[in-house]
Amino acid sequence: MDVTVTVNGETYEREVEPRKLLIHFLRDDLDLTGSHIGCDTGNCGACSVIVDGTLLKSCMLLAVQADGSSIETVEGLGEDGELTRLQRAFNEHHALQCGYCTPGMLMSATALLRENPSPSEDEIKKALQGNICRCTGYWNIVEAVKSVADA
Amino acid sequence: MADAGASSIMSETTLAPAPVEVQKGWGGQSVKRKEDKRLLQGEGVFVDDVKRHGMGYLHFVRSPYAHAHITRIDVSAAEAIDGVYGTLTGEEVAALTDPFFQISSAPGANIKDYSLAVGKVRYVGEPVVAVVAETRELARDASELVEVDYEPLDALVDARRAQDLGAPVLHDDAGGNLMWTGLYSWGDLESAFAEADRVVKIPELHFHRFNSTPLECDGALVEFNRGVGQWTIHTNNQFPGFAAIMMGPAMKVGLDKLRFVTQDIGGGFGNKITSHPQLVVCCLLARKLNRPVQWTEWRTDFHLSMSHGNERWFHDTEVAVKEDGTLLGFRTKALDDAGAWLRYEPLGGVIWAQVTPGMYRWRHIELEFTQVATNKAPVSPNRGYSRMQHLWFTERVMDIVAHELGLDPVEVRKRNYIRAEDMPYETPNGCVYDSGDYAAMLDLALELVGYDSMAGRRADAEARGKRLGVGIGSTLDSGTNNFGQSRLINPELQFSGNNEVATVKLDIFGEIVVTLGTTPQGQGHETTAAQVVADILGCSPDDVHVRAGHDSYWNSHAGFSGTYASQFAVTGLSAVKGATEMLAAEIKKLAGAVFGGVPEEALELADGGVRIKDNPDAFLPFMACGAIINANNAGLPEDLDVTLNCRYVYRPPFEVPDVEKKFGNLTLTYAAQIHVAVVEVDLETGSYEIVDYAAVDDCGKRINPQIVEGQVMGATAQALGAAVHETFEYDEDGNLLTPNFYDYHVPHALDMPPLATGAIESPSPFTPLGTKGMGEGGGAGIHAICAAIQDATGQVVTDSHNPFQRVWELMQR
Amino acid sequence: MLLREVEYAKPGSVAEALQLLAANEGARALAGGQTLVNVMKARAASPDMLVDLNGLEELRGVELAGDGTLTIGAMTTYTELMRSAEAKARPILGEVCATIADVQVRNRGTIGGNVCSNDPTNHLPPLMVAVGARMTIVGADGEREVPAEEFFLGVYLTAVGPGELLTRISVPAGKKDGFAAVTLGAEGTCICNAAATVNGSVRVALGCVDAVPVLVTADSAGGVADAVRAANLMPPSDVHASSAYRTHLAAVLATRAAEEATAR
Amino acid sequence: MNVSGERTFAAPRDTVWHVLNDPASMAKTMPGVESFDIHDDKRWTANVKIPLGLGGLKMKVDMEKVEEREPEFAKLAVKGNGVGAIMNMMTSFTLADAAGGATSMAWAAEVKILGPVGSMGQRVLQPIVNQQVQHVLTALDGQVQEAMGKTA
Repeated sequence: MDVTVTVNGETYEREVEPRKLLIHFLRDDLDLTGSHIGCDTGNCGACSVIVDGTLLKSCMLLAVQADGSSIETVEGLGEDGELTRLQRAFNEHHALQCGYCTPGMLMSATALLRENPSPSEDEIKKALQGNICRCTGYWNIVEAVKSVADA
Repeated sequence: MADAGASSIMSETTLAPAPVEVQKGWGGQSVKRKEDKRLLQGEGVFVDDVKRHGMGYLHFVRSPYAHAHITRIDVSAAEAIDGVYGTLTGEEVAALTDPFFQISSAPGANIKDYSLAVGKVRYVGEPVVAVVAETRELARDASELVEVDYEPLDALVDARRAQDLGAPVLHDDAGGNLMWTGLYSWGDLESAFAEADRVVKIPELHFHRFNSTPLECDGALVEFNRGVGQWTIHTNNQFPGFAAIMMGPAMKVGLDKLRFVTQDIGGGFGNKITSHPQLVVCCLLARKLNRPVQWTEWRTDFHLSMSHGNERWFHDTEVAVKEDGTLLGFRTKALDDAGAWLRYEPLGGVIWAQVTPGMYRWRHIELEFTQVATNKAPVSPNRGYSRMQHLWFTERVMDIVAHELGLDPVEVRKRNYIRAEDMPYETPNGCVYDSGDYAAMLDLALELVGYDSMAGRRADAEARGKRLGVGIGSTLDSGTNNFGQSRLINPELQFSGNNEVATVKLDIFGEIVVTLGTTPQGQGHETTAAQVVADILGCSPDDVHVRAGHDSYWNSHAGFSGTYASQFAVTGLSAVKGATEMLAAEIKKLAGAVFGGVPEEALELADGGVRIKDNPDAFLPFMACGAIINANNAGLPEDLDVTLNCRYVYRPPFEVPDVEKKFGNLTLTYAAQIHVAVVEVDLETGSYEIVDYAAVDDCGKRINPQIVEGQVMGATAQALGAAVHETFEYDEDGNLLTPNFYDYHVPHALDMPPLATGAIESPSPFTPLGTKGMGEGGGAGIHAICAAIQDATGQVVTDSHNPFQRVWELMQR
Repeated sequence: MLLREVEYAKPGSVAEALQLLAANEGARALAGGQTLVNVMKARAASPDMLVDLNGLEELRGVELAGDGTLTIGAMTTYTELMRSAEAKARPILGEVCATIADVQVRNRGTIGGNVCSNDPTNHLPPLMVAVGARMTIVGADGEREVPAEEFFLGVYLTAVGPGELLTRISVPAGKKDGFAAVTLGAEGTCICNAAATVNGSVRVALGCVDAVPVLVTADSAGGVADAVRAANLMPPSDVHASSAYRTHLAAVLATRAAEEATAR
Repeated sequence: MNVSGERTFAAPRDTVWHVLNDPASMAKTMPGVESFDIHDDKRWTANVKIPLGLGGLKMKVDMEKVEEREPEFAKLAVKGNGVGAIMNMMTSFTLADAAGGATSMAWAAEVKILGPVGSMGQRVLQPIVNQQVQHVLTALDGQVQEAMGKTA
């Protein structure tokens, strides 16, 4: 089937099998390998992307279901290669180690901050509940997000 | 587990460092990581990101049986599909390769381990056939058409039954399920029991099966260069040096035919050391099909088949103690469940001995170690490898003794801890603890959880129908192996010592380029290496380009290169230091000549160049140095022996251990962590929350405190997950009941308790930078939770895994 | 990952969806897909055709009638329900939804999908039974309404038959509700749960103790534990909990849910 | 997992025995049977689609009568092969005369399910198995009554 999507402002048209998951479509067909795969049960959130303004796990969506939608991935964060405040905060607070969960973590935190610019610590944890990190224990990630929350 | 309170999530407390020379400069600063930018922008290159024209995707047909004969394999239907490139079966593997070299002495030495099941399957999920096709989906479709007939056999799931008469036997070649056994005995245990006031007996303790489940699973993209007969293996294997010596002989090729390339690795924790069987399959298929072969392991595949941590039982433990809680010695029988294959085992049978007495001064110890095979996934190193199991045992003994004698666990520990003034301390088996002050660490940890206020908090919890418990977990992180310890397992082995390599060069435009032999998985090697280089060359870490990842073509690897066993801060950074000091000397030698015979001691490196100390105007920037040597060298003195491209191999000072006495120094450094956990148990349900937590670390000189703290935090989180929820449980038929993140619950953000971290620095007298390897000490969390639950319930805790049901059952006693 | 081949159809109306489902024996409705797609990844199930309901606005939204009855469209997501002003009329609904899985799943997963999958670990089946919800099912022969007690038939099996769709769920007015669960980690996989509602007597529905929610009633919260014991539950054992532990939890959680409901 | 129970049929023992040992009528008792081949009086094969709400689970089921003591006892080995699932079941039943010309059947089955479906956990599988068993027993009742009708 034909699928047309806009990813980070760029429009792509591809022919895909209906069974192809959005995450495979992004990584294998569009070569946007920033979004990752860490499980096969929808638990880990490494594949989290924002579809038409809504944070989703792209491993539980078929590519054909995204037809006509506008998708934001980690590659789209920041302008002309610069880091966003949130990305800089991750660096400042050592909120990443291996970096594999980081793209999904950033998308979840970005979605949170759009809706709630000044989240409490518990709100931050709740917003990151769908993203597994095995390196950091989350403490520094929560600190990083807190540091960019408007006072 | 509990939410963090409203209070600050972390409080960093640092005691004054021990009075020793502390290096000035970049080392010791929390320099922000150089590797972060690409990872934050989704520009990291992980193994599944690597693509090649015409590559085929590999999918494994896996065994649904825990134990069965393979009576027939038919791949014709799969190969008939359009877009299927080919298959590989165990029969072909057996014809094309030799079995993997076995580390074990007999009987384990006799098993025949190939990269695909040959004739028999021995655990659910074992690779039986590999199928390669044009797309990932098609490869899996085709694998469903591979017909395999099995003749099921009884499964052996409980290691305690492995040596029973009539137990199912996994490896006929070994004549039974016993893989390796050895008796370790030091001191004079009988005199200890004679001197003891009490002998505390512990019939059985059990350390459960789990692993660190790195978020990225294993994978590879393998290209075969037919012309030169060489494979390029893009993989996230974290110990290519080990993979190479396993793969080369099996594939009957020289190691230079196996080029390992890695950039970013999505976590390892030891779990990515033993992917060599899958890599061999990829190599054979890349050659057979004459096209690049891509393999990505999915989460369920990983849980079913890869790198479980060693499950271990401790039986018939007897502890010789004085009434006042002084421990004299212990005797125990350790039974280790290796799973179906010895992929890194039976090294676990000696690795524990690096920390034989734990943190305590008892001198009389006897441990009979037995490792058996079972119909479960093969075990392999997992963060804290084999020491974690043993340290959990010594910590359980502390708390059970305290319980039996009615003493305070804090007092019992302080009475028995090896003291700061005893350092360096030689253990009963000849290991040398380099430095540390365990009692001071415990005091700090207790202070961080407000130990003095516990009485009031206990009462408050009671009022809410909860029971509060406090538990201590002390742990050692022995780093930088002496591989000579492998001879205690198998005297025939010709391994000893350790080594690591770095190269540092000044390029034509003065660029400082560093290559490492390691395969970092998030430990920030690019950053800490740059800090060390910057201090020696008198420049900024920003001026230092450390190549990302690993490539065996950089010629910056040695036999033990890799990232494992808490050693980079010692082996890796010492190699960097050595190479950089060579380069610094060469720069001075060159400048001396350029300045017309100025002696080296009159020169200094600073501001990105070299200058004459008492004549700052005489300054030669690195760019000029690089240009002169590389591109403008006419007229240089003939005898000027300078390349500005320096390779250094760091070799720790080790002796070969005494195989007869099983005595000698097995590791170079001993970082320590002491954790204190405060839990609240729901008396009705047995569910509990960790309401307070402190982790204190001492890893000697910290090159980058923020990175060190990150390691402490991550290891702690993994330990808490393992203590409460994470477990690889099998049913009686050998089916894994926790094959994915739905039933294998790893901690999520809401599970994390409030954490206070603290650090003290006791620099190692044995390492060039005063550093100690660290990162594996977090197992302390498991010990601390067990102790806290024992304190809360008043019942002796005998298992390392304490899900709510087990705690509820404890309270039913 | 890597699903088996499947056809995909995106109907523009419920009528069209019903035709597709009726015309293809192997067709299955795709709601949020937060369960179904994962089962398809394991290839434990592989429908021949997915009929994607996500285009059907008529199945979305929450309405509040004058008598306080809530009508929830089957394709309403957890997040939409949590944010719905109308849904506040029965606060427990939003409160429980807020503890299901995580933000991403709540943004896509639907109320209808949750009850139709009827995985024993789901929170909504017992909740729907406790609050006395009624499910509206539409098929070739028109609409029928099934009370929640009769809706859940087995694991992954409900009263929604082949060629039928759940269109909406109506929940009567009420406020005195409670919910209690023991999960694997905070808001993780459910080990046992209980939903209670007080309306004169106490109704408690227990989850994760059988293929379908088990309903017990008592005069007061104090009598709930005995009522649960009298139900002679024989819960399944699994890696997380033995039958005995689940039986014990059922009584404790039922009481806690009932107490919460009574206290409102 | 093990399931067992007892059931009484309002029919004489030989009628029940006949039904239980007639592949054709057994086929009618099994859930979602799509096709059925009888190899001999001891071995038969069925292609079934076990109805799960998430989409049926296709399986090729081979049955073999491994023990038989007419008219009271029989034991069947059942082996189901499906993609993502392997089912091994050993089931047996014992018939005895009950009051009023009825027949009581004590039955037991040991079921093992392997593969991804198995990994879905007993929490899910045990209820499914129980439910399928009930389905079979009810259908069996129907078959017995039908046989009674024929003989009447």
